[in-house]
Amino acid sequence: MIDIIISHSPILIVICPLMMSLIVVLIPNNYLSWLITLVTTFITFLISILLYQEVQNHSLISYALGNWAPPLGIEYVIDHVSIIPLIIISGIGFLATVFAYKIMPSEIDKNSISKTYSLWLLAIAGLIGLVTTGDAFNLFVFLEISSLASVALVAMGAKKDRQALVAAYNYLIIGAVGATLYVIGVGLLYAITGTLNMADLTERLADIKNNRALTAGFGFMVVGIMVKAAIFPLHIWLPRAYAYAPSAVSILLAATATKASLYILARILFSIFLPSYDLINYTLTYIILPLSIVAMFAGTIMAIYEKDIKRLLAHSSVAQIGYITLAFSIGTKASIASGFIHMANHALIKGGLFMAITSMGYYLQKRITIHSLSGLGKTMPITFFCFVVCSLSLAGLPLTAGFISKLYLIKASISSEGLWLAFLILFSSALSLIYLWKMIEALWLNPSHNQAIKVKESPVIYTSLLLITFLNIYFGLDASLIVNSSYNASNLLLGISK
Amino acid sequence: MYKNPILRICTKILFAPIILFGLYVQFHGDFGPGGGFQAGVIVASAFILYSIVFGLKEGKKLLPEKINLFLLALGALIYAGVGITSIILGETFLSYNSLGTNAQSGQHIGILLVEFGVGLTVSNVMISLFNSFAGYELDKG
Amino acid sequence: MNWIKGNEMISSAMGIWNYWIVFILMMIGLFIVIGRKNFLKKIVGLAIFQTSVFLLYITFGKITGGTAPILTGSASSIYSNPLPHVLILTAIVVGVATTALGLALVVRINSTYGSIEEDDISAQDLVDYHDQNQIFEKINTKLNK
Amino acid sequence: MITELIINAFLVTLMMGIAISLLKTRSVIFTVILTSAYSLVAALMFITLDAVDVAFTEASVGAGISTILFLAAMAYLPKEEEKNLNSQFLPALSCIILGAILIWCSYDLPEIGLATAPIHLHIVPDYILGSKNDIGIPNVVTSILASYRGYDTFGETVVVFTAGIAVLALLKNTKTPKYQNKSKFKKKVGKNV
Repeated sequence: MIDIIISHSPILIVICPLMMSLIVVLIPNNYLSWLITLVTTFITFLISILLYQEVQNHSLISYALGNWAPPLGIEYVIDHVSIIPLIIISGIGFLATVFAYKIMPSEIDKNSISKTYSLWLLAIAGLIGLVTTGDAFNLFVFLEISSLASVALVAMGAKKDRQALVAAYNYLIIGAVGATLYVIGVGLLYAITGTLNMADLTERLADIKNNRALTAGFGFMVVGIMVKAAIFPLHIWLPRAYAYAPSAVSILLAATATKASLYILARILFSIFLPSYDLINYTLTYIILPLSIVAMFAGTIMAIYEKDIKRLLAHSSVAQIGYITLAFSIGTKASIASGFIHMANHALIKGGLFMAITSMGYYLQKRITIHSLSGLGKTMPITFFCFVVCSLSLAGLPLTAGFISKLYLIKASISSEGLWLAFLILFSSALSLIYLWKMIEALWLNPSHNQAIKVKESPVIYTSLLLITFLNIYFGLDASLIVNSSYNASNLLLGISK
Repeated sequence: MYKNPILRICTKILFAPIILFGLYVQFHGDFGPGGGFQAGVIVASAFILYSIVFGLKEGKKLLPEKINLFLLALGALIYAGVGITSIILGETFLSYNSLGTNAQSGQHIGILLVEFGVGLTVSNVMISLFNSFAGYELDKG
Repeated sequence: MNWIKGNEMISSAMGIWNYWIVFILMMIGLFIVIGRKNFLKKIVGLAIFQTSVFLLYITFGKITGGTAPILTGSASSIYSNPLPHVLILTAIVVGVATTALGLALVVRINSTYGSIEEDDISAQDLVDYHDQNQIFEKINTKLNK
Repeated sequence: MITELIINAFLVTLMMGIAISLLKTRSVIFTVILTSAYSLVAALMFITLDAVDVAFTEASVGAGISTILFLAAMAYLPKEEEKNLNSQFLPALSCIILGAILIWCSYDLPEIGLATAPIHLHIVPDYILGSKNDIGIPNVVTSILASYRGYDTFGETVVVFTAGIAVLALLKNTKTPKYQNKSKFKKKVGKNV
């Protein structure tokens, strides 16, 4: 039995949440649907750990679906690169489901909770399918599954605030245009190479030199994925979508949705189009590098002036995505590894921050803004402690996970681009201290509005919060797990050239 | 609900042939144009025509929401079930060679089952889409 | 690559004018999505944009003198490429699913905002935003007293 | 050969006409009818391009179901679209630039109908042979759809399922704060700005 699971694990990790989402819809009892979602995400997380072991032994697992050899049929490819977002998505998915037990009923009306959990599982399954697939068109199908499910989840926030509907609408239209641009890119590449399998595409692209359709196809694919990964100029949908989504949903989306698209961007830039080297070099240095520098500063400055906490964290997500794309755009082995490191750490940091804010919002039963936060630090010590640790990790202070990713990023940028880039990175993370201090000061120093609320923090909520904070600290002290797997990934990606 | 008898009688007469044509398209997918998606839409159009002419309540009586939701999930489950059985029979996901006595009959069975699952899901999704849009005004909070 | 040139120089656009028509249709669809302010019109523009992309895929698959990819038993017949047809079958239903979700959102927006024009909706959101700020100003002044 | 060219040219001009008149109209009913007409003419175009399965799907799903959904949604929406006040220059410019990039890249695309284009040489012969011997089904499109790339169709079914569940969750028993701010917001703020 076990070896069936092991040998079929690349497909089981996608099928398990997909099939359970079909079953969860039919269950009328709300508690039972949450329980099944919890068990499913836990099994998915176990399979992803199993896959991690598999990848360590033989570095590439290829699973031909339908028993047809890869160029004919669809192929699932799990290697050092795709295992990192895979573990992030299933891990954070499990933690967010544990956290969502009390939060979901307070935000979504009773009789659509089982549908919400079904959409929740579909979003996780779509993201995992996005990461594991090795076929360019199958990637579009799973991109659609995850984005339709995320749009519906964001729109469920309309019970609290009607702006969730407009945010979901913008998310849908911009996402659909991005996905269609990606399809045009795949179509152009298919027209000149004749194949859809990514590995096959790389081989056949190698012997096509300065073909205009290749450049245009590359451009369309990258822009389509940049829309989905909310990279700077195309990130307009992200702040409102994460701000007005139900709080449990914004935890899941903030920590996982953009990571899958960033992985796809790395896959396109460094594995599919690696042969056309000058095209990649040009895009990286003249398009993605400046954009990510602007993203770092624009996201942080917008966050400083923001009053609504969830939108503030969404803007800071845009800045952190800027760090990841900056790491990719430097293009050396060390920098791509630091990109993957920050991808993992940012999921932990943003997941922790959103969880802390959500638990405060749950007790206040109000929209969390700077003003409504004042004085909560004293009444909710555990949540405040976790919030402080996660914000220190965001700013990148020592002994936290954020410090590790900033350290490797600065080391990589010094070794290749020189001091000016390292200075910019340090300056922008110093800027991010401003809005973090603004929140902590409001939490701790300001007098609280109504001393009346005696808040008894229920263990169900703060267990996963403590767990994610502990992970933040643990990976700050001993980051060997993340660093090694990121270096394996960047070696695999850039193994040939640099 | 149209009182006009001509419409009501024509719908009653037309209902069965549309479903029959839908099933023809469903199982004729191997030899000519057709398959799960088109058949599901045709079958759904029969139910939608019925609930347009006889009113949403009658349409809900014809196909209650509970059963509609169940069939919705059942179609996709049939598709996933075919995949899981091919895993249990030792091949990779969604490979039909081992389903039948020999490879070719296995492919035939697999394709027929899979197309039936797609037809079931697509038809029930289209019916539930129409019912949610048409019934939105009634139960708006 | 000799296959691009075909039998006569490609500079004569004879062989690819069909692409240009499809590209123009695509850009009209995209323009409706970006240019128009009505939320329903944006969804119509998206549908046009996606249908034109499907047309592009199918023009890739066409072989002059080829028939539909249904095997007729005779070895000599040329079949058009069936793979783009499979991809487009999937993409059409994805397009309809996106349209259905977009329409559901537009209906909900209309019932809560009273209109589906981008300007009216952002104006109402702005008014919401200021109301919220006034409430907090009042709380702060009460607190500082 | 000539008749095919004439039919093709007629259908293409018809689609162009529909697309441009869609730009012009402001009445919602006319827009919906034009959209379904566009899908139907696209289905006819697919037939001339030998894509019979796709034409069937586009006619039934594209022209059929989405028109029903548009009509059902239209019942709740205002019948007239607003006059567009702000300038259309920037969207038009970006679309023209994108169109120019596409036309620029079309020079390197294989000629239309060229039998030696790469997509006809790489995996398609194996599909046609395999569909005859391994699967034994005359309709190659169905054999690829269900067996060779069966996982795509499974993802496809799940996309349809997601849309069904999402619309059910959105439109069923929905209670949202109707007019959140009781402020003196005038209905047509855009008009007298």
